[in-house]
Amino acid sequence: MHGKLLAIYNDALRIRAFEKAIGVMADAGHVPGLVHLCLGAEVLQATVCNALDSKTDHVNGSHRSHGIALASGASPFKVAAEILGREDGLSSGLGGTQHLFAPEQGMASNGIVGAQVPLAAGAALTAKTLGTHGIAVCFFGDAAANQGAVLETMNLAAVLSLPLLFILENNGYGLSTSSSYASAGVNLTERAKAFGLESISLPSNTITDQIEQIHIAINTVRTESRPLFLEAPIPRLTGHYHGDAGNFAGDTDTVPDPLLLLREFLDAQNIDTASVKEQSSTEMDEVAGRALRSQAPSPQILDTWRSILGATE
Amino acid sequence: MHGKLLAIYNDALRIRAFEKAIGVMADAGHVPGLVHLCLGAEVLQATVCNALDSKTDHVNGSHRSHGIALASGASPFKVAAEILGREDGLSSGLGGTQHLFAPEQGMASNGIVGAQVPLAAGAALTAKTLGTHGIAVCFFGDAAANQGAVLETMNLAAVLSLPLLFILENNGYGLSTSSSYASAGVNLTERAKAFGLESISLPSNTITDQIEQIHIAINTVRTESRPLFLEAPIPRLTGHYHGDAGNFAGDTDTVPDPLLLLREFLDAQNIDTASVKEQSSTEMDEVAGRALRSQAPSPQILDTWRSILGATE
Amino acid sequence: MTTLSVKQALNQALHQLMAADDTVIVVGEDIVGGAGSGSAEELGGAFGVTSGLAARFGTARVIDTPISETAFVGMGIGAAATGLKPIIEVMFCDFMGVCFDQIMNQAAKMRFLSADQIQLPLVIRTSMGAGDSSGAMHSQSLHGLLASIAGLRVVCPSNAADAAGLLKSALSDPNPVVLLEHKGLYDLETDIDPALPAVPIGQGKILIEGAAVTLVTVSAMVHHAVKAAKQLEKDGITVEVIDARSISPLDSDLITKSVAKTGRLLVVDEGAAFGGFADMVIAEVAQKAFPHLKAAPRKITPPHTPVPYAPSLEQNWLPSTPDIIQGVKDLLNA
Amino acid sequence: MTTLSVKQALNQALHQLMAADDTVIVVGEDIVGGAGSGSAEELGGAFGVTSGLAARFGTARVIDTPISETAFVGMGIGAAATGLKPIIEVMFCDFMGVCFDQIMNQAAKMRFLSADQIQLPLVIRTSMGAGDSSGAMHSQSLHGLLASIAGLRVVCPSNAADAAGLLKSALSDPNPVVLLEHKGLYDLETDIDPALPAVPIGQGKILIEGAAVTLVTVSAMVHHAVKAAKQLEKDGITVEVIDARSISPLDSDLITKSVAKTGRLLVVDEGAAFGGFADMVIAEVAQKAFPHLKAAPRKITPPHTPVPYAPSLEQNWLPSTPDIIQGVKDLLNA
Ligand SMILES: Cc1ncc(C[n+]2csc(CCOP(=O)(O)OP(=O)(O)O)c2C)c(N)n1
Ligand SMILES: Cc1ncc(C[n+]2csc(CCOP(=O)(O)OP(=O)(O)O)c2C)c(N)n1
Ligand SMILES: [Mg+2]
Ligand SMILES: [Mg+2]
Repeated sequence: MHGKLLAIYNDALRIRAFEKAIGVMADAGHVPGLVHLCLGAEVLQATVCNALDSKTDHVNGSHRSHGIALASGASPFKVAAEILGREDGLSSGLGGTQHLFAPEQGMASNGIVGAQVPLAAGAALTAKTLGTHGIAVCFFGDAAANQGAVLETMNLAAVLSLPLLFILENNGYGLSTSSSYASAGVNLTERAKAFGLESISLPSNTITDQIEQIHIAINTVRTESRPLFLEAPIPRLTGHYHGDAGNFAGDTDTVPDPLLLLREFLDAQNIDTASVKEQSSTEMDEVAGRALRSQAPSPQILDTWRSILGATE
Repeated sequence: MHGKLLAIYNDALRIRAFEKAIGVMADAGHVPGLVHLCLGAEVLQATVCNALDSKTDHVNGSHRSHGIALASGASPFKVAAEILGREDGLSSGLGGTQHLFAPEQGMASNGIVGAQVPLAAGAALTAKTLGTHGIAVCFFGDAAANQGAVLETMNLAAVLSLPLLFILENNGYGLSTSSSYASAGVNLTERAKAFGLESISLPSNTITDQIEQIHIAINTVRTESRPLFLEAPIPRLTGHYHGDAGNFAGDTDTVPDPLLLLREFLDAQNIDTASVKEQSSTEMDEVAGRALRSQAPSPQILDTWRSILGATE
Repeated sequence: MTTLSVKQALNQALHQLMAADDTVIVVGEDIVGGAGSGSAEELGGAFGVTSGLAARFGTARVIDTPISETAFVGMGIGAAATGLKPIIEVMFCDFMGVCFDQIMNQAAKMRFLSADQIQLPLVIRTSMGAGDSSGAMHSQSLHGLLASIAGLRVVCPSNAADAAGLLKSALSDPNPVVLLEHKGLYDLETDIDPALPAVPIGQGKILIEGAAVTLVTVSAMVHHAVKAAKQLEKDGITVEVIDARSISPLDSDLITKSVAKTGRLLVVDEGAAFGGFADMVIAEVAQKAFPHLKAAPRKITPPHTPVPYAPSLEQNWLPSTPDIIQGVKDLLNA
Repeated sequence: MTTLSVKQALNQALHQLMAADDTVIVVGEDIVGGAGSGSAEELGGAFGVTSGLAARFGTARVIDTPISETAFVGMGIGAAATGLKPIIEVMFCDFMGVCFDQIMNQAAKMRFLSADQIQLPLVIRTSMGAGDSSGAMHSQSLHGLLASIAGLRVVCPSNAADAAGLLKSALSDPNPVVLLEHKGLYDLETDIDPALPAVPIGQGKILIEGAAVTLVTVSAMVHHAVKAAKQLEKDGITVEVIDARSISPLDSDLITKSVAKTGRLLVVDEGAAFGGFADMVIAEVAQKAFPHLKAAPRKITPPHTPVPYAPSLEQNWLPSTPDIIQGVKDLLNA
């Protein structure tokens, strides 16, 4: 178990270092549009993706999915290059920060709030139909939980008994709007239950319990081939997007930084974490530098796409 | 109370007589498309609409809304003429059976499953904003309850505390598909509760209790200016549309015909119902005859609409 | 040769496709029918196109859904992206409004956004068209609107052979394809090759050769156009009738070559009067065959209004054979 | 005269409209901002257009919503049908996919289906356009697609005066109007009449008179077109630049009259390459001004692909001033 925890910590740290590097590049004007960093969600994303098998499993994330891409095993260099809009990016710069596609790692993300959730149901259906014992996972935010796409899919997944794990990344906010305003009802876990889903809300402060619960959930979805809903409270350590006014960030008092909690736990077990930290930031600084040196994609690829998709030419 | 019950019985009987007359005309080939009759829902629709005030209140129904139109006070002749596609129809034959618009009676219906529900939220918002003490009511089916439009609106109505009464007409089927298959979770009332709505499931066999509960619900929405959800089990006394194979009708053993129950109750009170029955079928046969004699709308109105809506002419 | 209706041809093609490849699944509302009702009888979809599939291939591959188009169309896209070949039925194309994000933003863009890492062997089957008093929300013809979305393929068969053949091509196309089946054609029978050979997407077909006017049309309007052309022939006017079959990609070559010959273009369509298929073809010809045009290109479409319900209005709203005959004559006098 | 950006002009027009009529409400995501956060600070929408409205008119009339576009757009339609004048913000037009049924089937058809018993004083404000690396789902230009739907009015202002003026006309129009605000223009400042007079829907505007070519365009492309025309003037080529402003209804008269004068048409648009605004205008001109055309009409649009993210690609994807200059020259040499 300690090995697993260290691996998760390592992955989570790498994500944080990656996001920090992206932030630095954004501040320097290298990121062409707005980026939504996943600071605060790293441990969750690392824990989940670590437990998946990219040969059979699929993950679909929201606009805030850099961490999921990395944790799924996509090359940080390619992810960074995609975010920068460079030729070496996952999609040669066609997609960008919100549209990360790493099918070999079974990972994709989405720019439309909630739209990834039905897509994940499709991945679950594939696994079920082909009998791969694979599962699908979708990550979505607390605000996405009010989209028809998400609500319909909860029902559909239950009806078809799809091996689909719903993961609600509850950071308390959608853009500037608090979840306490936008979502009626006792809470979103109870809402999911009402769709016939087994639904679990992670405890917010015992990091090892959280990780264990996640492992159990994944195992249940896989072995019982049915959907399950998991609500994970996570802090929003930055604003909605990197560099926004940031007045609507979440409250780290009620939801402490999971990465900190995990480090404290490892420290208490006398497990060395300093070197891992060192390594991850060195790695990500190098990655960022390399991504920055990647070329802009040549406009010629537009000609290729024009001829692939063209309607009249 | 007995006077009220008799009025409801009267309205419900008129609806049934109307629907039967439509069925007869359809069998004779006079109804141009498919019609969805509301046989089994008459008492519910009559009870609700009877308790509304068309000056301030609004009702939005589904594809199965003939009864709602009548109970709201729309002219049966105009409704029948609309269903037949005649000039004297509510919309001169532009709309048809699924698109009944009687704004003076505060009533409208819809061809897209679930789409009427957000529209009703708008009527509720108008009442609230203008301070009319009006309420809005939306009727929708058990299958509609799985549409994003309906699910989103439950949350929105709760968030904005709209005076909106959700009425789930649960006849156990959507087209050929049983609700037990299509809707996961314990039941749809529990699902509505999870959106923060006070939610009531009507008892299925005590008709006077049902009626009273409906009155209480309407009163609550009005006086407390907040949404409420009411699930009404109703039998599907015909198939999905008039004349379909009908093998997927509901089960009248579990949900008896409310009109029968109401008549039995009135009979037990020694209230004369025979004459009312006589009257309603006489009225509706006359209405049907008159509607049949109404002219086809003149194609010239298309020219008017072409110039109203035209994009380039 | 055998005689099949459009509905039968589609049904047989579905049987063939499912039999040939275990990864083909069919998903939609009531496409099995009677789910949870305890009835053993299958409905086979609102129009009966999917009948018999569940009995043969099982409900694990022929899947009835709740009325949740966003969820199940999205599920189809996600399944196509991960190894299945889904054929999704949206009962009426009018209902695409409720799942339009999945069509416009997800299905249409995934191949591009993934830089071709993901291709979508996905077909969305749906019905279209007016003429049966189904009203404004069950009668639309959205082929033009869909074709304006980059990344989608859009086809509109006018007969049994094309319906089955285009369905087959659609499922092996790397792009998501929307197959629009006209409600008014489901029972139309024609003689066809029982093997139901694939019909390539992007190829129109000259149904009647002619010299005076090029008439481009699709779907149910094809039959009015053919009737009109036959009538006009009696008056010595020969019309070249082209069934475009595919809206996107459009067989621009075939059309412009024909116009190069005739010098005159009439487009007949029951889709949008403004910005629909008719405008697409006219714009294409105006740009590519301008030197050949002897007169202004014309279109015959319904007025720019929703579809009216009353039969008297709906029939008037729809282009008719006499309208087309008149249109051709006007064009020749222009 | 005063100097205002598009964003400021819209904001002031909203203030005026809300002050003048208590039935005007504004609804959307984060349009107040900070709901439930305990923060007194207003965001005023993702682009700041609605800032200050809640402070002045209260949150009963300036309403933040959950991310439920179907529910709140539908709510706006229902409110318009029953006595309010709602202005609904859909943050990006790309998100209209998720609420497209309410736009295509409900808003667009209600007036017709009720036989004019119901009119909809409803405005849907949304943003459009590429150029800021927002990616394929936050950069579309859907004006053509929307205009192809009968029953909708669609306008695309290119400057502050038109933005405010069209918003005012839109709210008093009996039809639902979609106002597409280009993201790249929000901060563009121009001198305008501080009264922000209404601008009629359906009227284009000649920005530059010219004799050689009629150039029709809208929204952000207007500015490229004007630049191109000014450059071309140096070479002695005068281009008549028309800002169509309104997509539906289209000011067909203005355009065809101009083509009657110049004999040449170039449409510049960042919307769909196929079946978009450009094809609409070309088809219209081909039909109505054919005898005046001296050369094939042309269009300059992006390729028929989703919007790419990388700046190097996106800039290339978008029509540019040099593209337009070249387009005019090609047209003159044709
Ligand atoms: C359908 C749709 N509506 C609105 C948006 C704009 N938007 C992007 S992210 C976001 C907030 C999402 O909040 P949440 O789901 O809680 O995720 P978080 O950002 O907190 O991770 C909004 C409103 C969008 N992309 N898609
Ligand atoms: C969005 C959408 N999907 C599908 C349909 C086709 N359809 C019309 S009614 C219906 C069944 C509706 O069932 P329910 O909501 O239970 O109402 P009921 O017919 O039982 O009154 C279906 C599938 C539609 N009109 N709209
Ligand atoms: Mg959130
Ligand atoms: Mg039902």
